[in-house]
Amino acid sequence: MTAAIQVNAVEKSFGNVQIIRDLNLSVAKGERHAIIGPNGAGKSTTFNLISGHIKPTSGEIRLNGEVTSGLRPFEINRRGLSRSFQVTNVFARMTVWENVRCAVLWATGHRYAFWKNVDTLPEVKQRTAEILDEIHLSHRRDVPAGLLTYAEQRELEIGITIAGGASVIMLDEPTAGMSHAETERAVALIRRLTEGRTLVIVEHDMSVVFGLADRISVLVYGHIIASGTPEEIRGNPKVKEAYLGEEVE
Amino acid sequence: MAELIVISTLNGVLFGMLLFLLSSGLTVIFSMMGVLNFAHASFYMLGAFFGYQLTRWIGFWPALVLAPLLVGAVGMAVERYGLRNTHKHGHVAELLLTFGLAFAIEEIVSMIWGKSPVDYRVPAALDFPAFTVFSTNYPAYKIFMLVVSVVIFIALLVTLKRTRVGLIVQAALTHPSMVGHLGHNVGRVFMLVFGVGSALAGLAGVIAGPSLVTQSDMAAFLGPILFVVIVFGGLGSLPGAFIASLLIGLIQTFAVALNGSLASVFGPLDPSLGASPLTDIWNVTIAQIAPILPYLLLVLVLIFRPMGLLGTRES
Amino acid sequence: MHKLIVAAAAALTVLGGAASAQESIKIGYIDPLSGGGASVGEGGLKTFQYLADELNAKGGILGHKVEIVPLDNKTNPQESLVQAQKAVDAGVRYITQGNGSSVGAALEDFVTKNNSRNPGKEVLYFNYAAVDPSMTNEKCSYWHFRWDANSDIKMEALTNYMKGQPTIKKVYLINMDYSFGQSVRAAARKMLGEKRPDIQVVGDELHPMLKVTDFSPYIAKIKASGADTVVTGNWGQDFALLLKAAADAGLKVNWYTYYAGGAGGPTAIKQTGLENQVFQISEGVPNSGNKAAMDFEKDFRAKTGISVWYPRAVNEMRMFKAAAEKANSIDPVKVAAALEGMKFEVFDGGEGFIRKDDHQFFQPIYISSFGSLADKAKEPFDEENTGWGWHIVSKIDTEQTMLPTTCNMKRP
Amino acid sequence: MTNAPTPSIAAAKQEPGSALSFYGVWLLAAVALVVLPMVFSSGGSLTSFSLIGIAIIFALSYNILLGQTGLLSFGHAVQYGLGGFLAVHVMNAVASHNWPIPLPAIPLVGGIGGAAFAIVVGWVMTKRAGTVFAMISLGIGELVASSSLILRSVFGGESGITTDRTSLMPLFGWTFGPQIQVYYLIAFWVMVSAIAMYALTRTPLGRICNAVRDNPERVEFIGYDPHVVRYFAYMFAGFFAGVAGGLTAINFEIANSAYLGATQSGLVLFSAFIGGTAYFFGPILGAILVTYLQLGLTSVTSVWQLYFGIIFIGIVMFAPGGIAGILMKHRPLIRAGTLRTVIPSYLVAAIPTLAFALGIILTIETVARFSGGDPIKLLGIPFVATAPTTWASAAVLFVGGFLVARITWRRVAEAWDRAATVARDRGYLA
Repeated sequence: MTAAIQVNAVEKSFGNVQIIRDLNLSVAKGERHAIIGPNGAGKSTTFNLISGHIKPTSGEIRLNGEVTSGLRPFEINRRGLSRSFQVTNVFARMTVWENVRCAVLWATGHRYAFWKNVDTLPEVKQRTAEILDEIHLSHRRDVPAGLLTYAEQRELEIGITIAGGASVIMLDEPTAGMSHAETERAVALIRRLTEGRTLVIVEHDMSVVFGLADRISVLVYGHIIASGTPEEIRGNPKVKEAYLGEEVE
Repeated sequence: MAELIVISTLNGVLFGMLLFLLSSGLTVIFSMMGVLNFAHASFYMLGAFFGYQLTRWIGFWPALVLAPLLVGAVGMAVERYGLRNTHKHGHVAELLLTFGLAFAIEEIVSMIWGKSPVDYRVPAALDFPAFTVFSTNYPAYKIFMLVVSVVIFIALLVTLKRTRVGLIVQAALTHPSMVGHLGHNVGRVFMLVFGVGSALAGLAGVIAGPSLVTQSDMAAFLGPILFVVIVFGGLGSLPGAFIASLLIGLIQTFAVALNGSLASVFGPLDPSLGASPLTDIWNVTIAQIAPILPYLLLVLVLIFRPMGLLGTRES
Repeated sequence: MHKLIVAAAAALTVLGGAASAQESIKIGYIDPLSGGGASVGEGGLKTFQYLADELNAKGGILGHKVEIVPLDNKTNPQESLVQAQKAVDAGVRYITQGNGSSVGAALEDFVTKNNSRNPGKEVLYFNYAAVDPSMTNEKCSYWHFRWDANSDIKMEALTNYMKGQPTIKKVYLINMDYSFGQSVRAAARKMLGEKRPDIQVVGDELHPMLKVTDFSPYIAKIKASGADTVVTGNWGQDFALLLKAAADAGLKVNWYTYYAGGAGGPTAIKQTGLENQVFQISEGVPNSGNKAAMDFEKDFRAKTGISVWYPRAVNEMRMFKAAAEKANSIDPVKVAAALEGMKFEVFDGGEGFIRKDDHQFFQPIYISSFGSLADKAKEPFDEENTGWGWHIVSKIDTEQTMLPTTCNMKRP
Repeated sequence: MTNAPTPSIAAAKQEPGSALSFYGVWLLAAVALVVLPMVFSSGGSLTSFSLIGIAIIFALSYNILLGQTGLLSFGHAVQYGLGGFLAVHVMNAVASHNWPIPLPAIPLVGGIGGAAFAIVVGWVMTKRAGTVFAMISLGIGELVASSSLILRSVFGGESGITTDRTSLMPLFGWTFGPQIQVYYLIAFWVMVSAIAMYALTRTPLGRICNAVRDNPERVEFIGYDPHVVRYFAYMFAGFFAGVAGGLTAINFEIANSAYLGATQSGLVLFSAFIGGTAYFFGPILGAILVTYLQLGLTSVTSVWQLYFGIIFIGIVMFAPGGIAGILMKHRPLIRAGTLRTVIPSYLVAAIPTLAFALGIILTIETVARFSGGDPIKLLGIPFVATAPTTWASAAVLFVGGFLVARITWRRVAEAWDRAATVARDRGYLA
C-alpha cells in the first residue's frame, strides 16, 4: 500500500543556511501522525515543503504515490492535501459562512464558474452548513472573520482546512495560544473531523500529541531523528538527548 | 560619430543625475515608510517656486538652503496631520492621500504664482560655459547640478549605512514591523524621514527650476518618470535608484541620437499597402519613441524581475 | 461631507439655471482654463472679454449685448464636447475655440452634426487658432469659420520669405509629434523643395509632445547636422526647453517659429539671449506701425496686463458684428451666409477676406524677429517685461498666402 | 489590501422578506432611469445623466478590480479607451457596409475590445498583486496612451476617429440622433451591466475574488490559483470598462487618445474610492458625485481641481470606506432602533461644520480671485475678494467653525458609542 505522504531525502537551504537535511518521512493512509521537535527544528518548513508553499532544494515528495515536489500549493491541494496555518490565516473581511464556503467551492467542482449563483448551489450550501455545525460556529455565520475571538478564528481555520474534503489534513499547531478547556474542545474536534483521513499535526502541547497521534516523528535541526509509536518515542534515547540536552550523557 | 557618442554620454549622465536628484527623496521615503508618495513631484514643484520666490527676495544661495527646509517642513506637516492618521487604513489609503495632495498642491501653486512660467534664472555666478566639447558648450550650472546629485548620493549612502537613524531605516527596509517593536519613536522617525525626503525633492526643485521651466504643471510633467526610476532601480534601493537614473538618462539620450526605423533598416514598405498599423510601426524612428522607452522598460522589468534591479522586496 | 453637499448644491443651481436675459448674444469660449494649457486659455479669455466690452461700449451687435461664456475644456476633446453641449443646452449659438487642433476637429464635427439634427438651433463655430489644414480641406464644414491662417498658409508665407534669403542653406526641422507638427514638417519639405531646391533639409525630427524634459540630445543632433536654420512649430514648454538647451550648448542658428510669441516664449528667448535670431510668423505684430492697432494694443495692455496675442480674435469679433449687421440678424444661419466671401480691413491694416470655398480667412502675414527695441517711440511694446519686442522683418501680402483647397463644402 | 474588518457585500439575503426588498431596489433603479429624463427634461440634464450613466458602468467595472479583488490599477482607462476605439471603428464599418447591426449592440463590441486587450496583456500583468500590479498598470497605461499617438492609422492621432451614430440602421424608428434616445440606450446598458456585475459578485468566481483580495496566500491552499482569479477579474473589469468606452464613443461620436490617458484612469479611481469600494453600490454613488462635480464645479470655480483634491483627501482621511461606508455604518443602528439617539448630535454638528466648510470655500475663492474675477457668491451673499470684510468673514468662519465643529464632533462620537453599545447588546453589531 502506498503511503499518504512519502518524503525522500529532501533538503532545503535558504542562501547558505541549510534548514532541512536529508529529511525522510512516511505517513500511512489513515494514520494520525504528529511531528514534534524543539523550536527552530524546521517543523513549519517541513509543512511548507509538503504543502508546496516552498520548493525543496533537492529530494522528492509524494502524495498518495504521486510526485508533488515542485507543484504549486493549489495543485497539491487539488490532489487531496489541505493544511492549516500556525498564525491564523482566514479571509478577514468575509463572513464566517463565506470563509468556509470558499473552501468548499473547488472540491464541489464549481471552480472559476461565473455563470452560477453561489447562493443556490445545494451541495455547497449543505456542505458549508455541515462544516459550520461541526466547528460550532453556526451561530456566528454572518460575522466577519476578522471580528471573531482568537479561539473562534482557530476553529474557523480548521474548518477551512477540512472543508474541501481533502484526504490528507495537515494542522500546524492548532491549539497554540488556547486555554486548557479550549484545547480539549479543539482536540475532540480534530479527532472527530479527521476520522477516516490522514492527519499530520505539528504541536507543542505534548498531552495533545500523545493523546492524538498514532505515530510521532521527532525533528531536530532539519532532520528526523526518530519515528514511531508514542511508546517507542517515549523510550528513544536520541529523543531524550535532543529534548533534555547534555543531562542524558 | 565619436562626437555624437561623447556628447550623448555627457548629456545622458547630466539628465540621469537630475532624475536621481528627484528620485532620491522618493526612494528614502519609500524605503522607510513603504509609501509611494504620489505628491513627491509636487514637493519638487514647491521647491522650485519657493526657490524662485526666495531668490527674488534674498538671492539664490540663501534660497538654496532655505527653500528645501521649507518644503521639508511642509512634508513633515503632511506626515504628521495626514499620513499618520491614514496609516491604519493601509498603504493604499496612504498612496491615495498623496494622490489627492498632488491635485491640491498644483492648484494652490497656480493660485499663488499663476499658470504661466515664472522667470526663474540661473544665478549669475554660475551662468557661464564650464567647458566645450566638440564646440558644444556645457554650462557651469549643469555641472553644479551634477555635483550636487553626487554629493547627495554619497551623503545619503553614508547616512543610511553609518548612522543610527540610517540603521533604523535599513532595518525598516527588511523588517518593517520589527522597528516599532524595538521601541523606537517610530512616529517621530517617520515624520523626520518624510521631511528629509520632501526636502530632497525641494532641493531638486530649487536646482532644476532655472534649468527647466518653472510652471504650475511641472509636477505632472515629471511625476510618472520618477516612479519608473525607483521601480526600475528596485523599490527602496538608493544605489538602485542611482543606477536606474543613469541608465534611463543614457537610454533616452542615445535613443534620441539614433535615427533608425524599420524602414531605414529594411527599406520602405510598398506604398500600395496603404496606411496601416504596420506602416506606422515601420516608419517610426527610435528617436520618436525615446520618451516612452522608460515605460516599456518599467513594464518589462516588473514582468521579469519584479523587485527591480537592486530591490530586495516586491511590494 | 457637508462640503460635498454645498458644492453639489452650488453645481445644481448652475446646471439648472439656463434662464437668462433674452437679448444678449452668448459666445461660448471653449478653451483650457485649468491644467497645463490654462495660461494660454486665460490669455484668450481676457482677449475675448475685452473685445466683448469694446463691442458693448458701442451698443453691442444690433442692440444685443455680447456676453462671453467661459467653458473649461482642459484641452481635452471629449471634455470640449461636454462643454459645447452644455453651452448649446443653455442657449449658446456661437462658440469660439482655438487651442488644439484635436479639440477643433471634434468641435467642427460637433457643430456639423448638431446643425443637421437640430434645425432651427444651429450653432456656429468661430475658430481663432486651431490651424490643422484638414479643417478647411477634407474635413471642412459650412458651420466653421477660421480666422487664423492654417499651418500650410503660414508655411507658404514663410517659404515665400525664405525664398529671398540666400544665406539659408541648411535647414533643420524639429516638431512635436502630432498632426500640427507633422503638417508643418510636410509643408516645409514640399514648399522648400519647390521654391528653393538648393536648400538642404539636413534633419527632420519629430519628438513626442510635452514629454521631453531635456532637449540637449536634440540640440546635439542639430549641431552635428551643420544646420544654419531651424524651422519649428513647437510651442509652450517644448519651445522654451528647446531654446534653453540651444542657448546652453551655444548653438548659433536662426529659428523660424510659429509660436515663439506664445505665453512664456519671449521670456525664454530673453533668458537665452538669442537676440534677433528667433523669427515668428503671425498675422499681426504689436509694433506694426498701424496707429489704430497700436492704440488698441496700448489700451489692451493697460486693461488686461497681457499683449495682444490674437489680432485674429479682433478680426473675428469685429467681422461677426459686421456680418450680423449685414444680415440684419443674429441668427447663426443668416450670419454664416453673410460671412461667406466677406471682405474686411484687418487689425494691422490691409484687406482680408473669407474664402467662400472653405471658410478660411486670408490676410497679410508678417515675419518678425525678437530683440531689443532701438526706437522706443516707433516700437513701444516689449513682451512679458523682458524689454525686448517684435520688429517686423517682412510683410507677406494676402495674395502671397493663397493656397488651393480640397474642400467640398456641403451647404444647407 | 486593507485589513479593516468591514463586512463585505450584503449578507442580507438570509433574512426573511429581504428578497422582496432586494428586487425592489433594482426595480426602483430601473424606474428611476426611465422617469428621470421626464422630470428633468432640459438638454443640460440629459447630457449630465448620459455621462453619469457611463461613469457608473466604468466605476463599477473598476471596482471589480479594487473593491472585489484588491487590485489597485492606475491604467483602467486603457480598456475603456480601446473599447471606445473598437466601437467607433465597428460603427464606421457597419455604416459603410450597411450591415444589419443596430446601434444598441455596439457597446457589446466595446466590451469585447476591452476584454480582448485584457486577455492579451492580463496574464503577465496579474502575476502579482499589490504595488507591482499598480506600477505595471501605470506603465501599460502610459505605453498605450503614447503608442496611440504613434499608430495613427488606428487611433487617428490626437484628433481621434469620428463616427456618426445615426448612420447605423434605425431600431423601431429610433435613429439615435436626439440625446434622449442616446440616454435611453445608455440607461439600458447601465441596467444590464449593473445587474451583470452584481450577479458576478454572487458567483463562485466573485466570491473567490474576495478571498484573493483578503488573503491570496490562503487561497492557494483551498485549491485556487490566485493568478487565474486575478486574470479573470481583470478580464471582466476590462469587458465592462470596454462597454463604458463603447457608450462614450456613441455619446460623443468620437474616440481619441484622451480616452486612454491618465486623467481618465485617475477619475475612475476617484469615483470608486469616494463612493466606497467595500460595497457594490459605492462606486455608483461615487460616479454620480464625481461626474456631477466635474460638470458643475468647473462652471462655478476656476480652482475646481483644488476642491477635488480636498474632498479626496478628506474622504481618505476621515471616511476611508467612502460614502457607502458612512451610510452602511448606520445600518446596524437603524436595525437596533438607536439611530434617533445619534441624529440630534448630527444636527448640532452640522451647523459649525457647514460654517467651517464655507470658511474654507471663502478662503480659497478669496485667494483665487484676489487678482481679479467675479465676486464670490456664497448662499446668495456676494463677497468681494479684495474687501477686508470678506477676509474677516472667512477667518471667522474658518477658525470659529473649526473650533466649534471639533467639539460637536466629539459629541457625535460619544453619542455614536452609546448607540453602538446598545446595538451590540441587541445583537445587531458584532
